[in-house]
This record gives sequence, structure tokens and C-alpha cells, in this order.
Amino acid sequence: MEREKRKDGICLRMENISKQFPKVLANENISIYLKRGEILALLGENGAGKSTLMNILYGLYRPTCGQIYINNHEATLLSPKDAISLGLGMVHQHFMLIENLTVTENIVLGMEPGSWGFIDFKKARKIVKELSEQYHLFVDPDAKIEGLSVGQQQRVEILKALYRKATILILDEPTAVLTPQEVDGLFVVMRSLQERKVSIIIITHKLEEVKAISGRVYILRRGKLAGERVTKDISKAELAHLMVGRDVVLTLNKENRITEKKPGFTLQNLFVKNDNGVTALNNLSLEVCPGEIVGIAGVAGNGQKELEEVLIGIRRIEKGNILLTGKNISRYGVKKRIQSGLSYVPSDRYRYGLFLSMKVSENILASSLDRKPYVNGINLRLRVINRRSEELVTMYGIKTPSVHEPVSNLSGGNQQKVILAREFSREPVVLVVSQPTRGLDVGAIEFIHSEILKMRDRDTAVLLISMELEEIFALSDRILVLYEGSIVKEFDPGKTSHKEVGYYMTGGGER
Amino acid sequence: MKKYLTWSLIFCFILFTGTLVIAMPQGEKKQDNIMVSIATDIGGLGDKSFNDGCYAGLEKAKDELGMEIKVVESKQMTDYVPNLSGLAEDGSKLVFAVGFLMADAILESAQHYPESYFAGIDIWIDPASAPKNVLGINYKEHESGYLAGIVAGLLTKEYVTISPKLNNNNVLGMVLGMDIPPVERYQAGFYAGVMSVNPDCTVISIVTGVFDDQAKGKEATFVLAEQGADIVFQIAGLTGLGVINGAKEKGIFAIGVDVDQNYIAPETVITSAEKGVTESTFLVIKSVKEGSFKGGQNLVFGLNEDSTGISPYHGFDSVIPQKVKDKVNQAISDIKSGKIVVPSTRVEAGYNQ
Amino acid sequence: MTAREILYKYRVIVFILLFLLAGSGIILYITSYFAGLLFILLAIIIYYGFHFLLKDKRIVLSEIKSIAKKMLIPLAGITIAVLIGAVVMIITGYNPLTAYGALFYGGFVKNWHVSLLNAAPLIFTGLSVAFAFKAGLFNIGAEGQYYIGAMAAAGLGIYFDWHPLVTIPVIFLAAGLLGSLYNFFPALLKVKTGAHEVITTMMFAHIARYFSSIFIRNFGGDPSTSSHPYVTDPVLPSNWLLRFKDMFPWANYRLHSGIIIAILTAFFVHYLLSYTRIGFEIRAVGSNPAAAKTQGISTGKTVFIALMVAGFLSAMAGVNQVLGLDHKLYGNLSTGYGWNGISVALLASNHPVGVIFTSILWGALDAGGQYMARTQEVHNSIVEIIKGTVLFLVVARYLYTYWGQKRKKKETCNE
Amino acid sequence: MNDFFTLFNVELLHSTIRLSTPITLAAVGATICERAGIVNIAMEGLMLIGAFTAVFFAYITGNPWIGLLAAVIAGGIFSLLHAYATITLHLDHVVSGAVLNILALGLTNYLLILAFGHPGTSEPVPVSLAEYQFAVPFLSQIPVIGPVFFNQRPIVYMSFLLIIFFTLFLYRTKTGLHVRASGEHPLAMETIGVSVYRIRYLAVIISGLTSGLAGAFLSIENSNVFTSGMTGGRGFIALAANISGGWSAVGSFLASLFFGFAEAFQYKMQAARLLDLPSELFVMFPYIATVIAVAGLVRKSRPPKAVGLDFRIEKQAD
Repeated sequence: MEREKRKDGICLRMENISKQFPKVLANENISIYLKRGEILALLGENGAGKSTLMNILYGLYRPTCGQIYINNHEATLLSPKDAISLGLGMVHQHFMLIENLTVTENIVLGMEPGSWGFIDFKKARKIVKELSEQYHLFVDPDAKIEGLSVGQQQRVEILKALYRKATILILDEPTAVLTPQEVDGLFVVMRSLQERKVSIIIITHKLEEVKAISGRVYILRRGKLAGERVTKDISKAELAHLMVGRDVVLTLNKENRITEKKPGFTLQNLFVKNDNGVTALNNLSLEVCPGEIVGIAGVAGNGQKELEEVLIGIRRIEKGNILLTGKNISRYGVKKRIQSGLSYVPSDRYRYGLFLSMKVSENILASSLDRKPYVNGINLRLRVINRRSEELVTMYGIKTPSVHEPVSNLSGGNQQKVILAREFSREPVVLVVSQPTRGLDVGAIEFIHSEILKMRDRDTAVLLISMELEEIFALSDRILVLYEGSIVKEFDPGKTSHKEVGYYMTGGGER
Repeated sequence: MKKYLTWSLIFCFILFTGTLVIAMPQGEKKQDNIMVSIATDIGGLGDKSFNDGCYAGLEKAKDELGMEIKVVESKQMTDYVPNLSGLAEDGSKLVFAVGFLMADAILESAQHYPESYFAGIDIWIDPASAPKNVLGINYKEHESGYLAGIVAGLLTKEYVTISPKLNNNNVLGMVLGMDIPPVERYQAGFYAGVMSVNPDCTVISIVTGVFDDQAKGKEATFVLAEQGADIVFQIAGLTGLGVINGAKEKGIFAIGVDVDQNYIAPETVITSAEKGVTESTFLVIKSVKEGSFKGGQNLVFGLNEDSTGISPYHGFDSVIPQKVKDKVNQAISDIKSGKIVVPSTRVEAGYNQ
Repeated sequence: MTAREILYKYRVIVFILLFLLAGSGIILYITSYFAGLLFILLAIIIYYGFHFLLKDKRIVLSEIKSIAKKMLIPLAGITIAVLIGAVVMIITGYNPLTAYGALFYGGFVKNWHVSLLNAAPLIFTGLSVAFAFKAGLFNIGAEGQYYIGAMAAAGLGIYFDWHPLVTIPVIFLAAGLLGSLYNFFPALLKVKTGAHEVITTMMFAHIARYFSSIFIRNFGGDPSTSSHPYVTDPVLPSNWLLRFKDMFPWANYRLHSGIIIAILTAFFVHYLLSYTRIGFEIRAVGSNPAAAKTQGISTGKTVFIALMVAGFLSAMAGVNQVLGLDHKLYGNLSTGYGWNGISVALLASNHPVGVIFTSILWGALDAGGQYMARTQEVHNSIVEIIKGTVLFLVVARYLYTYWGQKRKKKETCNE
Repeated sequence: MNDFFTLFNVELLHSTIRLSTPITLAAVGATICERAGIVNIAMEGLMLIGAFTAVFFAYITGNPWIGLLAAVIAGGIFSLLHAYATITLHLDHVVSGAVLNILALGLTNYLLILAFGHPGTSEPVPVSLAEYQFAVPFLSQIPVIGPVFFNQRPIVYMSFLLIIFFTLFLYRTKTGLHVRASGEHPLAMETIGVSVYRIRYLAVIISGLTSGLAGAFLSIENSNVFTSGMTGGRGFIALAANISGGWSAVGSFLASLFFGFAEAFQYKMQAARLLDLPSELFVMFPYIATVIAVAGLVRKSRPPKAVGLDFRIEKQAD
């Protein structure tokens, strides 16, 4: 058996890997192997332990126990440095690029050409140029990262790995931020790398991608290996079953309610600048009616962040108006907007959503602790607060030992539910939801989707901002495509395809 | 975790009881010698001024009179009373309180410990209400300042030829620590001294605001030198060390304060305006030993008591013209006889600073 | 009837007894009778013994354990620091046992009143620092606000002649408001330009210190020593804080009611932080300012409130010293209350009630250090080293988990 | 008004340089430290340690250069505590710095008594570095600039060289690039195999070394004794200089010059007596200038993204 594997050109084996984090066992006794020149998929839900496993392989985390063999030699990976020297390269889901440095600097960082400790910038530039031509990954070597699109940034990441002479390339959710067109481009790159005998591990939770690109697939479920399959021998449904551990209803019961157009939530000719003072939202107008979900599709960095910030009221409007049931709220502060009936589920729940060190009860009622019945004068009425938060905890099925637990002790899904409970229970007129399911497992996703639909059924105007086209298609009554800060196209989800929307997401409509 | 917890608690408990057992039965030792002690103010020892001077007096008493001595440095205002009364409790026959900040504390302690004597340096007590075992010791710093002013005032104008370090600008400088009474007395006296021999002279003062930052003293001296001053009088405690060093660097003269500071820079410090803390401390200790201590009053040490004055010229003795020395001696006898009354404040001196 | 039932029947009497015991213990101890501490200890033991008999033993045990757990890190830090201090003393040729004996005896028994006098202003400045910390701000310049408070107290105290029940609260309030106003500028700069409060409050502290000299010059002076004042005129005796001696003849004559005000203030701050809307908003901003914004909490406003309340509290420390202890304002002293306030706040993990205890500990270390220096001739900067080490070891909480993790690492795989 | 303009002369520049040198040295250390992501407010304490060690070793050996070396090393060693606390133990940076300042003050006071037998101030060192003043040939002949910049003492020259060195270091060397990257995106550094811990330790130690040098300047170059607490808030002003200087070595230098200038100017104003104001108002002036500079300049530049933030690789997995 052992000999057989070697004959097949096994370049990597991980055996009996376990990883214990302070509160969770992220990997439990996982063994995998990789053949030279193969594209291997690692499939699993969010939180299944895929990234942890790859971070262990990359030397970023230390396994609690288990061994790693690279080219049949046991490897002690104390840091990414060791991993890199053994020919491993990794493109992380959140790019590891330093924004205010140039492409060249980012690529050569850590292995800079030059002598006496000085950097030879000329030589570095030349190397980068050659490398990008060699692999047909074109980027401007002198551009700063902050000015590049996500797709280009990904290219820089791949170049970074190739510059380090990677023979095993790990791609962590590489398609999450790409448009369908860019995904195709990525696959082309991957295949050409495969031809050059680079082995690739791709982490994903999307079944189509597994089918489209990989030769073999490992399925992880809740930190354990749930199976190993050759891709062409397995159907999507089987994969899904292995991944989730039960049958999944892949489509939601979405009954398309036809509503008469009442004024709900209207944005008129919005102009907004980003942190660097560059126009991020450019003459953006849209309308959401009560009882309707409008999905904003778009590639990350086209103004989504600014849009959600400007809606909740923490970013300044340069020009334009926001109307809520006909009332102009553009000059309102956050508090007044909340009181007018705006609710908001932020895309970055740690930054904008939660007070990690504070109690569940304080988080779940954070925006209501300035009014009756929760306060009396300046006193907090703790008994009322506790009772109400216990109600909400039960209502939204939040798993927590008590409402006095700090939110930081909850799992990601339960943390998101805390936010949902807070925002949804306010009975909002308008609900802005951004990336509501990022990083959550299927169970939590189903729950959250159904809650959003419930809100719609209660005649709330819902604006859904998401990078995941599946989510947009599954929930929206209308799809608007956001490109470079403007709405470029409107679609009916029933009458269009991912491909077509993707085409407009990348600016296809302008050409 | 539990194990560590138990152990640390047990340990703390042992420590607690242990210290209790050890600490409780502390009795006072009986001394054969008379004990004298000082409680410094928050400036502490090493201030090169009255705390150190007083301590030197104690050490002298130890050597010459065989006294037992003790010193406590106070850290905060709240420490003054417990330190003073604690020293009395420890069997000190005489307790010195150094610095005007302890004025209230010394009275309080004296009331509670009538068996001990208390002496306050730079403290003015009210003879009518103060207990009889407390003594206020004050100095006529302005007299020292006056004499130093005469020397400086003459050298900077009439005798510029005696040294290349002097110039024709007729400007003198002073560097002050904080603007507090003893400092002001020196300042006023110095100004009056200068004016008495050299009324046209420009006298510039700079306040550094600190008593312990040499860098600032030095900088102030440089500025004075640039303004044309050729002799700088420092009244700034440790900041003054920077003044003397600065004067040395700039090639001008300095006048030291409180004690003879010629040793710091023999080529630079022409003389020092002294305040005989050491001597007067010793005198008071002696009076206790001899049984002649008389409290409930203020002692003011000045020229008449040989406690103020200027120090020897050391290396400059041959350089300084006899006329200057004569003027100084004349002033000394005039002050002693009451012919000259040296002003002790800027207002009296007419120094419009 | 079992003993348990009898106890239960007479529980009211037991509690009254306990209350009396603890109350008289506190009064005795605060008015410098060491035996009072034994009363308090006895009361605590009886309380737990009573619970132990009446309730489920496990509950009582876990209660004790959870308290002990909270105390573990501070106690461990103090213990290690004491050991380090002992090593330093041995190296430099002192006997640590007698030195520590004197430290303890001086701080908690002999000069206990000094410990309390030291602690009172520390509680105020400690609360000030802790309060700002809760909003994520570092009020490093508490000393400056202290001066402002002291100046206000001296200025008003000299001229404000009325019934003390009116004047004293008014002085506290006025001084506090001036202290808040003084912190208004750092807050304004923080909100408008993002200038870090560590720098601005620090610089403002220097400015206040120098300003106090000018103030004193204009408010009195003692004509018998010099026409040039270095301390203000004394405040009117009617404006002095009540002294314990007036109520309990045996108390040390210097002890004044400032410590009571300080402790009450600490509890009030605790109430403010944990049980009010303002407190919630402050903690929310301290925990996550961006999220606080999205919940409609104005971070700018909270910064103002936090820094201004901090200024108020520090200014109270100044009032406490001027009206309670010195009865006049001395010029240009570096009191160190600002720095020590940071220490006690950090040591108490910014818990207002904890600040009371850490302040008393700090006060006792200072008082005991003086006593130690006097009786054992050990220089009292050793106390500063012990303080610094305690602080470092307690603040670096993660140290213990870090050591614990290293030990634990090997265990997981062996199963 | 003419009197006012006569205040601005070469002497003022000289004075400015002298007063700003310790601030410059500490500020440039702070720049490196903050660029790597660590806030260091312990510089006040580091300077004290450096100043004490310098005097102690210069006193016992009689050689100020040994004192200088010892000061730098001691600053580096003491800064390891800050590095250990903030990097390995993940303590809040400001808290750790504040604690170390308190510790350093107690430690130097105690050592002062042990070494010299009395508190307050040390014995003067036999030879101070001030005696090694030398003029650079030719360059010192340039009017105005020459005497100010090229007729100086050793540590002042060192501070000039260090400004150039650290500017080159930050923008031209590999380690400098790593330092900048560590303060922007530490995890990214870790993923390419560069230990952020190591870089940050290095940066903190560099700030310790320069602060130690600044301390040596105060005690054995500008003066010849150590005085308890002699740094007098310069560490905080250095922090302010670093921030108003926009986190760059040259900027820190310019801001330090400004603060030095404010102080020098204050003395000149006192001496010139153009304004009849209480002396304390003049003494306050540099502090007010600091506040204004920090408030006015801070918005112009962007701090390193990860400055002051704790970094651990193994964050809790999602």
C-alpha cells in the first residue's frame, strides 16, 4: 500500500491531525494525502475545520497532535517559514496583503532580493515582471494594493506563492469574492499551474466548484473527515449529504408575494466618499417597497461597505437623500434612524455588531437601552432587561448558558443570532442586511434565511447586500447590480442566470 | 487551578500571621546615647541644600558629641506627622523638621510629645501659641545674597579686566528653581547687593520651575550668557548643578548657593552665598546636650550668628581685588551693626521682575 | 429541634449581631483601632459559618471559591512581588522578615490612620482613571485635575462662609465641575482631531501644576514669613470636613470623613457604571466604539462624559486634601496622586469597588514603608519596587494562563 | 518689536538642538516601535534607566564611553520587559508602559541609594561626554548651519546619524520593510514566514536602545550627575513628537526640534522680559505648544493600521 502511494507520486501526507482550540476541537484525527500535480478539493461547511487544517499544514497553527509528511519526509512545521521552504504556498481567504505597499513589495516581502540587508528594488521589480509574464498573471508591479480590484489582489497572492517556488498551492475559498467570470479565469490559471506539476488544494463549500475543477475531494464535517471521493464518481446530492450529514433542501420555499408599490425605502442620487476621500457611491438610487427583498449583488469593494455605513448613519452623505416611508432621514443620526424604524445587520459582526466583552443581555438590547421600559430615568431596569433578553434568547434559539454570559463565549452562529434578535425584534420598517450568513454553518444559514423571509412577510422592506450570488438568488424579489458605486442593472431572479448577473457585476454592462 | 489556589491562600495566610507575630511585640530599644533625628521633606536627602545640610549637622554631632542619629525621608505630605511623632516615640530627644511644608506637622507633633524637642528649619512658629518644646529656625538668606551681589556687582563693571571671562555688558543673571520664599530672599538680597555698588547693572532672572532638572538649569544659563551676563547666581538646588556646568561651558562665572560649591567647578564658582544649616543644626543639638535648649521661639540665623555669608574665594583669592573684599567686609559690619537692612522680598528690594 | 432549626428560627437575631459586630468593627478600625479588624474578620467567619450550617454546603463553598478565584491573581501577584522584594532585601543586606513585619505593623496597625489618609485621595484618582478606562480612555493626567480641584477648594474655602452643610457640598460640586471643565479640552481635541488623550491630559497636568503657583500667589500667603506666599491662606474652619475625633474621641485627630466620602463615591461610580444607561453607554464604547455607533450611541458624547466625569472625580481628590487634611493649598508639589491613581485602578481591573481596596493597600504600603524606613532603616524605595512588581505581575494576567498552557500542551494527545 | 526679532539667532538654534536631542532620540525609537505596531509609553522609564546606568558606569570606570554603552544596553534590556508583556503576554500596550514607568522610577531610586549611598542625586561623573565636543572640519564653517549642526557633542551627532540610519532602515532595508509591514498587517507577515513576534521584539528593543541613549544624553552629556526622576516628562513629549511627526524618523526629528524650540524660546522670552507675565506662564508654554502640535498635526497622517492592537496567530477559529 505504502509503495503504491509512492509510485503515484504522493507529495504530501497529513496523518492523524488533531487541533484543540481553547474551546473547540477544530480537527479530530484527520488523515489526508495529496498527489503531485493533482487538484484536490477540501469540501465542508463553514466551521468544519478546513481552514484550520490548512493553516496547520501551512505552519501557522501547530497541531495538537499528528504528523505531516512532505515528499515522504516527516516535516516539523513550526512556522510558515518552514512550510514555504518545503514548497508550500497558501492563498488565504482574507488576503494577506499590506495595503499601503506596492505589488512588488508585497510579492517579495520576506524574501527580498538584495545584499547587506538592503533591498534591490530594481531587481525585485524585474523578477515580479518576469514571473507575471511567465504565468500569465498580469499586474502592475508598481501599483499599491489599495488601488487594485479583488481579482487582481488574488493574482498578487498567487504570484506571492509562486515567487516562493511553491509546488503545493493551497487556495482557501478563492472564489468567495470573485464574479463567475473571474472564477472561470481562476480555473484557467489553476489548470495551467497543474500542467506545470503544481499540486493544488482548494478549500470550498461550493459543490459546483468541486465538480468543476477538482480531481479528488475530501469532505470534512464538524472537524472530522466524512469521506474521500473521486470527483467524477460522485453526484452533487451525495456530496451535499456527506458535507452536511443530512439531506439538504437546496431551495427555499419562497412564495413570491406580489405587493402593490407603496413607498418604503428610497435612496435618491446618493454620493458618498470612502475613507480615502474617493467617491465610493456615485449617484446611487434605489427603492425598496414594504414586503419586498431587494438584493444588492456586486463584487466586494464596489461600495457595499460604504452603502451599509451610510444607511445606518455612520458615514457622511456628500449629496443625495435617503427617504423612509416618504420622510427624509438623510440628516438623521444613528439613534433617530433607529427610532424611525431602521434596522441593520452588519457584514462585519465583530466590528459593527457586537460588544464581545459584554453580556448577552446587554448586546441583545443594546439599541433599546435608552427608552422605556428598559430604563427609568437613568436607571437600567435590570429585571425587565433580563426577562426580555431571556425571551429573545428562547425565541431565536440562541445557545447560551445564561443571558449574563459574555458574547465572546458564544459560537459564531449564536453571535449572529444575537444580532438578528436585536435587530429583528425591533419590528423595523426597513431592514438592511449585509452578508448575514458569512462564515456560518448550514443550519444557521437556513435559520437566518427563514427569519429574513419572515420579516418580509411582515411587510418589512428588506435590503440584502451580499457577495454570495446563491444567497441573493435564493432570497431576493429583485436583484440590483452594484458596480463602482452605482446600480447598473436590475434583474428579476426568476428570469436571469448567475452568469448574466456576474457579467454586469464586473462592469460588462458598460462595454 | 484549584491546587494553586489553595496553596497560595495557605501561603498568604502563613505570611499574614507570621508578620503579625513578628511585628506585634516590637518594643523600643533603650539607648544610652541621646538620639537626634531628622525627618526630611519630600525633597529628600541629596538635595544639596537644607536637607543635606541638616543631615551634615547631625553627622557632625555624631562625631563630636557622640549622638545617635536617625533620618527618615518623607514621601508624601501625609507622612510628616507620623514621621515626626514616630521619631519622638522612638526616643529621639530632638527631632528636626526640614522645610516650610512641615510647619503644621511640627506643631501637631510637639503637642503630642512634650518630652521631645522639635526644631523646624525654615519654619516660622508663632511664639505666642506654639508649645514650649518647639523651635523655629530661620535664615537671613538675603544677607548672603547681598554679599554675593556686592561681589558680582563690582566684578561685572569695575573690575572686568581681572579675568577674560568677564565682559563689558554690565549684565548679571540669576537662575531660580521655584519661586518660593528662601529663593526669593536670596534673589532680593542679591539684587539689593548689586544695586548698592552698581546701580546701572541689568539683573536678569530666569525661573526654571524645577529643583531637579540640570538640563533646564544649563539652558537657562546659556540664555543668560547670551544676554551678556558674565556672572550667574544659581538659587535652584539640583537644577543649579546644571547652571554651574553651563557657566563652565560658556566660560563665565557662577555663584553657588547654600553651601560652598566651589568644589563642583573650581575655575567657575567664584564664591557661594552660604546658609549655615549645618552649623546651626549643630548648635541646636549642642544646646540640647548642654540642657540649654529653649523652645517656643524663633531663631533667626544671620551674619551675627555667623550662619550666613559668602564662602572663601578659593582659587580666586589672589584674583579678586582687595577693594572688593573691603567692600564686602564693610557691608558685613554694616549689616551686623544694623546700618544696612537688607531687603528680604523683591518688593522691598524694588526688583521689578 | 436540631441546631439547624434553632439557628434558622433566630436568624434575625444572628444577623443583627453580625451587623453590630461588623459595624462596630469597621468604626473601630477606621478610627485606628486595630482590634476592629478582628471584629470584621470574626463577622465574616460567622456569616459564612452560618450559611454553611443553614444552606447547602456546596453552594457556600462555591461562593467562597468564586470570591477566592477573583482574588487569586492579585494575591498571587502580591505574594510573588513580596518574595522578589525579600530577595532584593537579602541581597542588599537587610532582614526581610523584620522589614516586612515593620511594613505590615506600620501600615495596618500602628499608622493605620496614615494609610487611610493616603488612601482617600487615591480612591478618587483611582476611580477617575478607572472610569475613563471603562470607556477605553486613559486619563493619565489625573494629577492636573487634582490641582484644579484643590485650587477651587482653596479659593472657595477661604471666602465661602456659610453653614458647612451648604458650603462643603457646594465646594465639592464647584471644584468637580471645574475639574470636568478642565478635561473638556482634551475631550474636545480627542473628538475633533483625534489627538490622543495620553498626551493631551499629560500636558494639561503640567500646565495645571504651574498654574497652581500663580493661583497661590493670588490667594494668601503667610505675612510672618514672607510677603511672598507659597501656601494659600487656610480655609475657614467651618469648611473643614468633619473629623472622626469629633464623633469618636479615641480616633486619631487627623482622620477626617473624606475616606467615607471616597468610599461612598466608589459605590456611586459602581452604580453609575453597572446600573445606569450612561454607564452602559460608556462600557459599550469602551468595548467596541464602532459597534456602539451603529447602536445609536454617540461615541463623541461618551468620550466627553467619560473624561469629564473622570475630571470631576480627580478634582474631588483635591478637595478632599484641601478641606480634609491640609486645610490650605501648598505650592507646586508633585503629589504623585495621578500616577498612583493609575496603579490602583489597574490593580483593581478598573472595578470601582476594587479601587477602594487597592487604594488602601497602596496607602498602607506607603505608610508602612515609612514606618519600616524609620524603625528598620531599610530605605523605603524598596516599597516602590514592590509596588511596581505587584502591578506588573497583577496586570500581566495572561502570564498565569500562559504558564498554565505551556504545562497543559502535552496532555491532550496522550489519550 | 525689534527686540522680539533679535531673539531669533544662532544661540536659539543651538539651544533648540540641545533641548531637542533627548526628545529626538526617544521619538525616533518610538517611530520604529509604533511602525512595528507596539505603542511604547514606557520611554520615560527607559530614559531614566539609561540615565542612571550611564552615570553609574561612567562613575566607577571613569570613562563616559563605557557609561554610554552601558546606558544603551540597559535601555535595551529594560525594554525587553515591555516587549515580553505586550508581545508574549498580550498585555495592553499603554497599561504595560505606564506600569514600567512606575517600576523604573522606583528601581532607579533604590539603585541610586545602593550605588551612591544617598537618594536624590548621584556623585558627578569624573569625565562627561561634553568634553568630547568637536567641530567637523569645513562643514562647521558654513554660516548659521555650521556651528549649530557641526560643532556638537557625540550624542548629538549620533542622533543626526540615527535619523539618517533609521530613515534608510525603514525604507531601504529588508528588516525595515518587515517592520512597516508588521505594523500594518501582522498576520500577513506571519503567513510569509516572517516572525512578527521577532520583528516586534526587535522594534521594542530598538526603542529601548535609543531611549537609553537619550537618558545618557541627559545624565552624562548635558549634565554630569543623575537626579531622581530627571527625565521630567520628556518621554511623553517624545511620543507626541512621533505622532505629530507622522510616524517617520525625519518627521519625528522635525517635531522634536519644534518642541525643543518651544522650550528654548521660552527661556529667551523670560530673559528678554518683553512681556510682563508670571514666570510660570512661560514655563507652561512648551506644554501648550505640544498640545497644539499634536492636535493640529495628527490628522495629516495615518497611523500604522495595527498599532496598539494585540496580535496572536491562533485566534479562536470561527
